Amino acid sequence: MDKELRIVGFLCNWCSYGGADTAGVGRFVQPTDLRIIRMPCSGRIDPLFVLKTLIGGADGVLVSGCHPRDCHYAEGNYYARRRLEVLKRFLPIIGIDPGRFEYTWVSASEGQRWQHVVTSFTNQIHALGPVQRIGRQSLAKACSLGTVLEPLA
Amino acid sequence: MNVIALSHSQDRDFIAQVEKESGQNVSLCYQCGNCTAGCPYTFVYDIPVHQMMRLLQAGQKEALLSCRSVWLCATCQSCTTRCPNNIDVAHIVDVLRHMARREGYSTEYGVKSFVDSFLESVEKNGRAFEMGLLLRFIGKTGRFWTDVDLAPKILPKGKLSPLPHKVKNPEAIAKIFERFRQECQK
Amino acid sequence: MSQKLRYAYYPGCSGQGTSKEYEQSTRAVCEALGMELVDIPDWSCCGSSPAHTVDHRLSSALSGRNLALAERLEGVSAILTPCPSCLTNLKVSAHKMKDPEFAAEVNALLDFPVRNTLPVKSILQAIYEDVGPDALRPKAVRLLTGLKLAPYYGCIMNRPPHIMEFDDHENPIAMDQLMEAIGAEAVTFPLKVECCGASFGVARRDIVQKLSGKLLDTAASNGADAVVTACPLCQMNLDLRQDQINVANNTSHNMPVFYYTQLIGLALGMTPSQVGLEKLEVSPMALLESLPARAEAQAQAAKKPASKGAQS
Amino acid sequence: MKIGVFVCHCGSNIAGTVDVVQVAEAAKSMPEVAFAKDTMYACSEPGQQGIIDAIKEMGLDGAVVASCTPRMHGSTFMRTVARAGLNPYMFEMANIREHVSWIGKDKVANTRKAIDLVRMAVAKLAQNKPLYSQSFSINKRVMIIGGGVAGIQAALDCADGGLQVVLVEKTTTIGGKMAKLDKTFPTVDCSSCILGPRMVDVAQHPNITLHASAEVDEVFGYVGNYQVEVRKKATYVNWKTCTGCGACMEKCPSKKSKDPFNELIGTTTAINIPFPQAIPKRASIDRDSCIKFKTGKCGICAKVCPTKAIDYDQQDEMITEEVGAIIAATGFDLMDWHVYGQYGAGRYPDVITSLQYERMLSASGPTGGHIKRPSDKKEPKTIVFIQCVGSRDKSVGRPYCTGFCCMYTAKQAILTKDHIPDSESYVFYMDIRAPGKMYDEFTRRAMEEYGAKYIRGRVSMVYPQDGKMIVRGVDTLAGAQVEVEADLVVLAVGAEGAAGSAQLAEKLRISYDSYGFFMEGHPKLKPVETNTAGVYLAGCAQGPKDIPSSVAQGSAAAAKVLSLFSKDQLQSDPQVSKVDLKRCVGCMKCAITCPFGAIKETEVRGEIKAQVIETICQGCGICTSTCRQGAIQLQNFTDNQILAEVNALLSSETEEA
Repeated sequence: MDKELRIVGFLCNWCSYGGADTAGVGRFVQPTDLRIIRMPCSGRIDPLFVLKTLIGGADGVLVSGCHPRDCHYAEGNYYARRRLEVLKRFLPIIGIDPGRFEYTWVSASEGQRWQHVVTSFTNQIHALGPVQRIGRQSLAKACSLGTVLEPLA
Repeated sequence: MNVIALSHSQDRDFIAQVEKESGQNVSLCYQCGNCTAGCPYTFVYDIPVHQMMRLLQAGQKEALLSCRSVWLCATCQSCTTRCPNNIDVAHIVDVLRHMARREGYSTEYGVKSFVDSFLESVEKNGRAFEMGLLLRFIGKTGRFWTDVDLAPKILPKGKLSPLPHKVKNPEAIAKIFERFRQECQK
Repeated sequence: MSQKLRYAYYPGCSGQGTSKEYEQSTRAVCEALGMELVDIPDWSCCGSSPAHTVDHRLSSALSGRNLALAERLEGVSAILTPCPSCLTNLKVSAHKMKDPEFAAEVNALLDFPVRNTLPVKSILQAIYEDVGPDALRPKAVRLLTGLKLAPYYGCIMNRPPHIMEFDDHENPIAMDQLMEAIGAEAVTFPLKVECCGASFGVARRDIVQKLSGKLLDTAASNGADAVVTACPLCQMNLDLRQDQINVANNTSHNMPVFYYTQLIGLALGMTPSQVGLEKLEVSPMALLESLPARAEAQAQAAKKPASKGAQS
Repeated sequence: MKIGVFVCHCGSNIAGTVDVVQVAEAAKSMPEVAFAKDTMYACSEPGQQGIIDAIKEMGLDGAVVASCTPRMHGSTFMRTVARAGLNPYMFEMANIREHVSWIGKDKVANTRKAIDLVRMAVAKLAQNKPLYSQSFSINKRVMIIGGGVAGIQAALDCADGGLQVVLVEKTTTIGGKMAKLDKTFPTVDCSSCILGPRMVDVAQHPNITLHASAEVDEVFGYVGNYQVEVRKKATYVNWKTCTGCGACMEKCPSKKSKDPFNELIGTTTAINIPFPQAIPKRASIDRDSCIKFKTGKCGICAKVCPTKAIDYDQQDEMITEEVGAIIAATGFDLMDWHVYGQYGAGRYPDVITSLQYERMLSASGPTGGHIKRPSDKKEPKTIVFIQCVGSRDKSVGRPYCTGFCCMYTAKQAILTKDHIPDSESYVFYMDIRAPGKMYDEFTRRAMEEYGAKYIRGRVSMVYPQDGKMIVRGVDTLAGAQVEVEADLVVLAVGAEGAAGSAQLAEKLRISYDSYGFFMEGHPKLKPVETNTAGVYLAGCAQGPKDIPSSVAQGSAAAAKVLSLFSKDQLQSDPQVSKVDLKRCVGCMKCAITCPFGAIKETEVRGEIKAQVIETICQGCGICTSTCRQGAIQLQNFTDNQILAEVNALLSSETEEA
């Protein structure tokens, strides 16, 4: 694989973070690009986190939570699904390739599935290549776009 | 029985080649024997199919390419259909037979001759010509008595044409064979 | 059925020779059922089993030429063939050519490339799925009541399931149901998908004698009068070689081996010669002539308990 | 802020593929980091002491440990930090083992990744606040779902320990799969003789409330305070008055009802008590085969019932049970073996499951303990046992070993010889899995003393011929195809999670795998816990296991509950949401989205504000991502902290470039 790219993962603690742990325990080899941020629940994920991460220069963002109906907090992933789906459709409007962002569901027992998710998402981002870096000032400006996402909440 | 000197005789390139050509992972086999259990041809095999898989895992190229079993498999798909590990066993045997051919083995000469006769007939006529194929086979093997008892049964029914049903353009098919041989030489 | 059934038709080499009666009855039955078969122009041999035992690229190229020719036909919904061996070759080629790398290797051997756009099916599958036993039943003018058949599908009509994608791979029932629709009875026949010895008849006759012999034994022990099959090679092994089998195994089978299309043809009102019954080695004529009497006996037997019930 | 960073070697687990010294070195130059060091085993006694010493000596305000997953040792290190005198929440972890060293061998890339993860953890920790738990009171009742041997054991242990127990059983009797067994391995003691008394204990225990014919409908609440809605399914018999006399069964004219207790071998009456030792011993009506329900005419059971207990108009009843903990012990079912067309897929009556065979062996079973093959009721002389049907078979989506089939098959072979001395048993197996006290000896006895013929190989096909079942298999040790002409074929069908287990897992908010088994808290160290506080597992619900292991887990789960309830109050997790009153506009969107009802409306100086009830808040943070004002923040997972992690990562990239 070519040079490592910047991929950020937002994972819920109960399912997908556990799934990534299970993959590790099983020694399921994965590409090294991904950096995981642990969240309590996919419902904690504000679409702005994803947006700011992409605008801030990440090449890809992966969100993963519990399978629908299997949320540790009963319904957090339904909120996540609604918000993230809208976000995905919104990305092309502001000129971001929607392929740079995916959300998926992986349970704590699905180590192999996690390996597959990471591998295919990493391949997808490598196929898209690195993003054009945006300067810090425009980053701040872009963040103000956040108000556009107001209705998502 | 000979000792298989595992430290010295495992041909890893051979395993890799079979895996590449067949698209199968031979490590998936755990030797349950279901392939042999269902194989209708076990009674004529010198190596039952699960042992072929085992020898393949051990990289025993010579034993496999020289055996009769690779020629006697009819690709009936019983092994593939019932393998608990989803291994396409019939495909692996197919690949072993391709390799045996390429390396000049013809342990079941009759079977090989039949196949050769068939394909020669197709190359010449574009279609299989049953009467011609039988005569070619007899020519290759010298088995003049092959199915003579069937002649009085089948000939009066007008099923065996004395002349081939050629395609309009047999060169088109001959060209496929020609290009194939060129590819093989590359 | 509002839509006209129109297919590309691949007859297969044996249809010109040892299985002429299969070819003849297939065409007649399809016409009677409103299935239009458009011959693939200048079709050539699919390679059959010999080609794939030599090389998969060669095999796929020989089949692929026919796929590509069929794709040029207009208004056809699928490629049909009566022969399971041709079917397997055509389907395996189409399946393997989904891999672009392999497709490129095969196309390099061909004059024009395969686009892989048409599904490949057996005639049996098309009759079963596109016409169906329920539509066949009212068309039968002569029910074959009293005929006990061992339905023999052969080893590759349904296997391997992920490629053939038709019926159950251990206990297929399509032919059973079609036979029942025309009044015949499909007996229990557990070796529906066992191998008959395939093309080893010439080079290793002993194999066919053993395997086909077992099929005939099992059919007989389950009470079958005859075997019904969908495969030219199976039919030839069981029928033409039945004497060889009897001699080798010290048996005395005299069991007709029909093509299912012949029986459907008869039921649709065709004459024995229209479906090529005279081309079968073991003559079925005595058996067929005995059917009306059997049907009568069956009807009598069925009446009895009913009349009993009326009395009590 | 002064942060200390401790990078763990974990022996060679991390250090083998991550340059931990370099990671510690890189940490030294990160903002706020006052101390960084590598350590051999951070979790070991000297490792923890090293952290405590560093905190004290350097006057650190917080610590980052870069080692394994926080799901493993997060709480360990929080206690360490607390022992050093810091607030335990002034701590973060960087997972450089499961997420780095174990999933790749490229040491350069791994080291770079580990440094990033440490940088992110440091950036987050820099904004952590000390948090303080609150106490809340708990309801010391426990619900056990599933009345098999594991659930029974858990119920009795909890009840004996003084807890109030609510036992919920789906069918009309407790006993589970074990009640169906004739004998048990490796002692060949009678299953109902050892289980029966325990079932009676359940019925008679003053601390146990049993709801049979009942299922969990919904679960609300959290550890210490669950509300469980239980649906008591209509039995059409008033169980308060029914005495279990059985008069109704004697007179019921519908005698061809399906008999699930007997695994559909034989039939029962439409109104029935599943078996003589059933607990509760109460009748119930199978609507599908009851003539009264089908035609409106009959009503014989109502006429003969001496206590007038029959109630054709009975409806399902909903009750709510309040409990502090839940044990899921829902057991297993056999996988649907009809996917095996080669074994007849159910077409052949003389191919049966091991559980059906067990019912035949049982003296209280439908054949009165006589082995009779279903097709013609004749006694079979040749019996073939096929192992691994739906186990270790990827082609049917069952790659795992069920684990107990080898043992019960050996038992059944032994019992077969006892029942029919002139019989012959053949066992087709792949490997004999008999680890356990006296287990392997037991399988050897089946062969050595009882003459069972063990044949190593799978069976490719079973088919009927001339009144026999032809079993075509292989003897891989002889290298030959083999055929057996059998009278009866018994399939050792593999186990999967009980029907409905996935739906229950979703209600309990616990994880489950694709086979319906519940996921334990940790595969080694938390075998009966789940990741949901207050929910525990026992028996085959967690994965296939034999009776001793199920009983052990039942006791283990009970011990966990007893220990949880040993305190009168629990400490809440203080990582809860907190409202910034200055920013809150009182829109109350947070309260609408909160799944736990943990946010209430309050008035502060005449203005409506949101207020979090800290002991109810579970810390999911859905409110935080809902609030547009950023007024409600999940503590230690604030917007600023998460963005700080992102920025720490992305800025490191810019600096490199």
